[in-house]
Amino acid sequence: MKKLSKTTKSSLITYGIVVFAYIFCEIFMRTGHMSSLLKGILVPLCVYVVLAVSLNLTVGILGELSLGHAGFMCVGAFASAVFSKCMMETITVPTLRFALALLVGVVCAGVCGVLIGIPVLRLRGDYLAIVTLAFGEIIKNLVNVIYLGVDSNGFHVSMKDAMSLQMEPDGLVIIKGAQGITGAPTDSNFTIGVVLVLITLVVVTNLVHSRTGRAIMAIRDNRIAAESIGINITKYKILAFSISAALAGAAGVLYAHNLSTLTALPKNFGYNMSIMILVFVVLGGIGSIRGSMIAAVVLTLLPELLRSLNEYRMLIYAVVLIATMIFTWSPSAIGFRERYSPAKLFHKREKGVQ
Amino acid sequence: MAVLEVKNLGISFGGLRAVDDFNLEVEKGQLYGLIGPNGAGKTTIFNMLTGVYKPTDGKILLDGEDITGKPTIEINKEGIARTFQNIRLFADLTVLDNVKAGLHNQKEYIYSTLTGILRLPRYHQAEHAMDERAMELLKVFDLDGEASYKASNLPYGKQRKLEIARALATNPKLLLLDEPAAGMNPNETQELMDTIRFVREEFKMTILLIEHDMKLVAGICEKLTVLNFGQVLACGETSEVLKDPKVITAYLGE
Amino acid sequence: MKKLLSLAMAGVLAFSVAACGSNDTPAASDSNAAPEAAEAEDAEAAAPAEGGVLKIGGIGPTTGGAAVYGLAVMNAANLAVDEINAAGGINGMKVEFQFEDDEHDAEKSVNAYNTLKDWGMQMLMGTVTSTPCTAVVAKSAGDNVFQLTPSGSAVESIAQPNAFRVCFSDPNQGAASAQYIGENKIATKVAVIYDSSDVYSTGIYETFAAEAANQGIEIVAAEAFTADSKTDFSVQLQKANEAGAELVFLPIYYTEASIILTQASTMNFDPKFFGCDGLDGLLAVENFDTALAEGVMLLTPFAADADDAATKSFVSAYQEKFGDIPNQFAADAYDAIYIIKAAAEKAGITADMSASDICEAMKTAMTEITVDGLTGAGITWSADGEPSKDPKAVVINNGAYTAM
Amino acid sequence: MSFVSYLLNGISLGSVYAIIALGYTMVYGIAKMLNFAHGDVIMIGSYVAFVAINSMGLPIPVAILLSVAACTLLGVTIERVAYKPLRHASKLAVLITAIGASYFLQNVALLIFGANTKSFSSVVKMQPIQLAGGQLNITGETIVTVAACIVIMICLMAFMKYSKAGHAMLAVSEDGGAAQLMGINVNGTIALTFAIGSALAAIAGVLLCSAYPSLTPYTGAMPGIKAFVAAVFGGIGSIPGAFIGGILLGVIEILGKAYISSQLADAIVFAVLIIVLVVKPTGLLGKQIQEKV
Repeated sequence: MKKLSKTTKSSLITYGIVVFAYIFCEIFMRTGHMSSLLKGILVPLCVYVVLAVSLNLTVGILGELSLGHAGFMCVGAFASAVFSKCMMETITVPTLRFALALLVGVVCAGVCGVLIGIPVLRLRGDYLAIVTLAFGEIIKNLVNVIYLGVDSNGFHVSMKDAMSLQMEPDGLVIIKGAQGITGAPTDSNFTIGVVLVLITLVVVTNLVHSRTGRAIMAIRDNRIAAESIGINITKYKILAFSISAALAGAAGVLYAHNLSTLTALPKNFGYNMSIMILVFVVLGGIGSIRGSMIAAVVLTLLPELLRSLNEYRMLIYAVVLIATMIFTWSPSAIGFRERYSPAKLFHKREKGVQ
Repeated sequence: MAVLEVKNLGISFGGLRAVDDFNLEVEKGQLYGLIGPNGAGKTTIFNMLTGVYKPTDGKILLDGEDITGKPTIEINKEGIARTFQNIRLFADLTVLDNVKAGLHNQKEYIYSTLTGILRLPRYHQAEHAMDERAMELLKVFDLDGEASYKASNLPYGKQRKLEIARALATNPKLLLLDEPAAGMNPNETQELMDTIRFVREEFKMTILLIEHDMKLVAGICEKLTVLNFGQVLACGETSEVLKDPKVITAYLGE
Repeated sequence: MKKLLSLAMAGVLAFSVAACGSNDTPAASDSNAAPEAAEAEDAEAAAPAEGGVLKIGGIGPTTGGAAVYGLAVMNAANLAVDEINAAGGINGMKVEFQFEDDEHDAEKSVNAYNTLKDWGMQMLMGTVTSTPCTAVVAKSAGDNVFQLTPSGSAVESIAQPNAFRVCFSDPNQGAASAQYIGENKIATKVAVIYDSSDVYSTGIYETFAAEAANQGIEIVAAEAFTADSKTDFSVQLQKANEAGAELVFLPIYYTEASIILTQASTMNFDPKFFGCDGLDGLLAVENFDTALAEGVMLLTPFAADADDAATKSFVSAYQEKFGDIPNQFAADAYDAIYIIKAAAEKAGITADMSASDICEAMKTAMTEITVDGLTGAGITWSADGEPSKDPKAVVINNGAYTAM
Repeated sequence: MSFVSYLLNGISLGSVYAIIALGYTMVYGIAKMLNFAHGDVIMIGSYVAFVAINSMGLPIPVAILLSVAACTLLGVTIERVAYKPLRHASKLAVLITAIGASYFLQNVALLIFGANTKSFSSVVKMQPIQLAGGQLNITGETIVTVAACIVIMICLMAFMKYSKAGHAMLAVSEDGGAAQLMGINVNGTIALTFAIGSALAAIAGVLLCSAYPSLTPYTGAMPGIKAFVAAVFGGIGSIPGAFIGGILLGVIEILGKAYISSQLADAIVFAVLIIVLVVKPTGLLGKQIQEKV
C-alpha cells in the first residue's frame, strides 16, 4: 500500500510542476515581466512536452523505438487545420472550434496509429525503428503532394497540382501541396496548451498505473512471459502505439493552431523532428514521464538561449547533446556521479535498505 | 479423470524429430515429473503444451478439451500456466506488479483501458481487490516483504518463487514448472520442495515439472515420465521408474 | 538524472526571467505597457549616438539546409548597414542591425522575431524564406512592426499591410517566365522540373503552367523531385527528352540545377534551359564548369557581373569581406537595407519613434519612393507590398550573363 | 529501350547507395549501433578531397588517399570520444550520441567550408560507354562505382572470412562478452571496424560527389539515410545484403519516379521497404533470429 501512495505522490508532483509553472508564467506575463521570446515560445513548449510524453509511452513504456513520431503529429496538425479552416465561418467560438479540431486531429492520428501499428509492431528492434521512420517519411511525402479544395460542389482532391482540382471560381484551396495550409485560425494559446499537457500527463500516468499499463510494461520486459500469462501482445502493443500516436496528434493540433502557416518541411515533420523528440525522451530518462517533460522544456529553450553565440549555436548544441549523453549514461560517469553526488548524502539510508 | 492427456505428440524441426510419439496422462492433484538428459526434448514438450510450438502431430487434451495448436494466450486462458528454465520475470516491474500482471485475465479484476485512464470507481475497486489477492499469493511464497522491490533486485531463489506466484495468479488448472530448482543450493531446494507441496495442497493444483535434481524429483513427484532422444523411455510410479535399469543407463551412460 | 534536469530547468528559468526582467521591451511590447515609459526608455538608450540609434532586425536561416540563403542575406545586409553608418546613417541615426537564425522553420522564425523584439527592434528586414516569412508576418502585423522581406516570394508572405518585399512574387515570376517564353517564341514544347516539396518552386510552377496555356506553350512533361530525393535527376531529364521538350523550365535553386545541367550533358540531352531568380548563383558555384551553363536563360533581377558601378562596387566589397561572389539573395538584402533607408528618410523616421509609429509612417512612405537598386531600376511599391520592377532576362554566354 | 535506360540510371544511383550502405552495415554488424553520423563522415570525406584537388592542387589518387586517411582518423576519433564511453549503456543513448555527432559534423563543415554549394569535379576520367546507337549511356562514374562496390564487397567478405581481425569481428558481432573472455581485444576490434567503415565512407563520398557533383554541408545527410534504408533492406549486418539492398533501392527509386510518380518517389521507396520487412522481418539476406524459450 505504501507503494501506491508513492506513485500517486510522484504523479501529483508532476502535475504540480506544470500548474506551478503555469501560474508562474501567467504572473510574469500579466505583470509584463516576460520577454517576447518566452511569451512566444510557451505554446511550442507545450507542444514539445506533449510530444515527448507521448513518445515516452512508445519508447519507455512499450519499449519499442519509434523514429516516426513526427508523422503522427503531422497527421493531427493537417487534419485539424483543414477542419478549422473549413469551419472558420461556421463556428465562431475559438475555444469550441479548437476543441472540435482537437478531436478531429486526435482521432485521425489515432487511426493512423492503429493502421501503421498493425504491420509495424510485428517487427523488432532496429527493424521496427526503420519502418516507423519509413512511415513518418511517407506521411510527410503524401502531405506534400495533396491538394485539397472546397467549392460549391464539395471537396476536390488532387495529388498533382492546384489546377487539377478543377474547382469552381468560388472555391477555396485548403491544402496547397508543399505550400501547405495558410490562414487557418490561430486558436491555441498558453492556457489551452497547459490544459493539453495536463490531459496528456493524466492519460499517460493513469494508463501506466492501470491494468493496461501493467500489461504493456509486461510485454516490454518479457514478451514470452507476458504471452504465457495470457496477455494479448498484439492488442496491447497496438493500443499503446495508437494512444501514443493520438497524443502526438494532439500536439500536432496545438502546433497547427499556433502559427498562421503550416507546411510539412523535413525540419518540422520529417525524421529530424522525430529524432528531436526521441532526444527529449532519452535525455529525460527512458520511461520517466517527468523527465521527458523537463528535457523537452530545457532542450527547446537551450538553442534560443544560445542565440548570442550566433553561428556557433548549433555546434554548441551538438556538443551539449553528446556531453549530456556521456555524462548521464556512461558507466564511468555514473560511478563518478554516485561518488560525488550531493543527493547521495541524503539518500544513503534509503539505498542501504535495498 | 485426467487433467492433462497427451496422445502421440510429435514435432519435427526441419528434418530433426525432436519429440516422437509422446504420451502422458496427469491426474487432478498429481505432482508429475518429467525427466531426462539434456536435449531429450522436455522443454520442447512444455513449449508444445503452452502453444509456443505447434506440434507436427498428436493431440493435447486439457480436461478433455482439445487445445492442440492453440495460441499461447488461449491455452493460458484454458488453464495452463508455466515457469521458465531461464527466469523470465518482468524485470522492471515491482514484485507486486509482476503478480498483478498475472491476474490480468481474471474476471473479477478486469476493467477497461478507459476506466483505468479516467480512474472510475471500478478502477479503484478492482485495483484494491487485485492488491489484496496479489499480496495473498506473495505471502504464500514469503515474498510479501519485498512487494515493492523491483523484480530484478530479488535474489535468484526468490525470483524463481515469484515466477511460480505469477503463474498461479492466472488461476490455472495445470502448472508447468521448468527446472524450478536450477541454480539453487540444497537449502533453497528443500524450501522449494516444501513450497511446491504446499501449493499443491493449498490450491488443489495439478503440477507437471521438469527437473534434473533427483533429490527433488524423488522427494515430491508421485509419477515420472523419462524422456530420452525425444522418446519416452519409461513411465510410472517414481520409485519404480528410478530403479529401472534403462533409466539408470540413460542417465549414467553404459 | 532527474535531479540534474530539475537543476538545469531551474537554471534555465532563472536565466530567462533575469533576461526578460532586465530588458523589458521598449518597442512593440504589450498593449498594456505604458507608451510614455517605453519611449522614454528608448530615447535614453539612444542618447549616446547623435541622432539616436535605429534598430533593424533580420531573420533567416544561417544553419541547416537553407543556410546558404540566410547567410547571403545576413552578410549583404551587414555590408549595407556598415556603408550607411560610414556615410552618416539614416536621418543622422546610426543603424544597428541584428540577424537571428530561424533554421528555415516557421516556429524558430517566430522565436527569432520575438528575440529581436526583446532586443528592441524597430523594423524588420526578413525573413529570407517564404514559409517562415508567412508565419512571422502574422506576428509582426499583430504588433504593427514594419517588415520588408528581401526574398520571401510566396503570395501569403506579405499578405498583411505592414509587409513589403524586394523580390518578385512567385506567381509574378511564373507568369513572367511563361510570357517571356511565349512572346519571344523561344519554345512551344516545354518540360518543367520542379521541387514539389518546396513552396517557392511549386508556387512558380503553378502560375507558369496556368499562364503557359494562354501563351500557346505546351507543357509536355512536369516532373517533380523532393527535398529527400534530389541527388539524381536522370529520370526527370529522360522524360523531358522523350516527350520532345525543346525547353526545360527550372523554377528551382541553383544547387539542384547544377546537377541537372551536369546530368543533361552526360546524357547528351541538349534543350534550352530557362530558370527564375533561384538559378542566379549558378555561375558562382565554386569549381562549377560554366560551359555546362552555356545558353541557360534566366529571369533575374540581379547579375553579379553586371557593368554598372553599383553592382561592381557591391560585388567587390562583398567578395573582399566574405570571400564569395554574392548571389541574388545578397543583392535583395543589400537593396532592402537601402530601401529601408530611402523610405525612412522619406517618412522622417526618428530614433525615438515607437515601432508602431514607424510602421505607419513607413507604410505610406514605401508607396511614395522610387529606388534604383541592384535588383532593378526605378522600383516602386504598391500598398499591397509588391514591388514593381522589370524582370531582366539574361542568357549565359561564355560564362557570363548577357542581356537578352 | 527507355526501361533499360532507367534501369541503368537506377543501378548507377543504387551503386552509390550500396557503397555507403557497406560502411553502415559493417559498423552495425559489429558495434550493433545505428551510426547516424556515417552520412556526415561521407560529406567530410568529400570536402577533404575537394580541398585537396581544387585548393591544394594534389593529384587525384593522392587526394583520395588523403580523404581516406582523414575519414579513418575522424571515424576512429568519433568512436573513441563519443561512442566508446557508452559501450555498455542503453542502445538509445548511443543512438542519440550518434545524432549529436551528426549535427556536430554538419555544423563544423558549415563553419569551415561555408554554406555555398561547391561543384565537385569528377575523379573518374573515363569516357561514357554508348550503346544502341547512343540511346543507352553508361557513365564512367557508374562503371567505377559499381566496380568499386563489388571489389570492396569481395574484399570485405574475404577479410571477414580469412583474416584474423575478420574472425575477431565476427566473434565480437556474435557475442562481445564471450569474445572478450576468449582474449579478443573488443575495443580494438570495434575501433578497427570504425576505421574500415569510415575509410569506406571517404571512398563513398568521393564517388557520390563524382556522380552527383554538388557539395554542401548537408550533402551526406539524405544519402546517409537512404543507405541506411538500403542496409536494412538487404538485411543489416550482411555485407552482400548491403550491396543488393543499395542497388535495389536505387532501381526502385528510379523506376518509381519514372513509372508511378516523381512526386511520390520517397513514399514508394519507403513503402517497398515496409512491404519487404513485413514479409521478411530481417531484410532480404538478414539472419532470422529465433528467440529460445
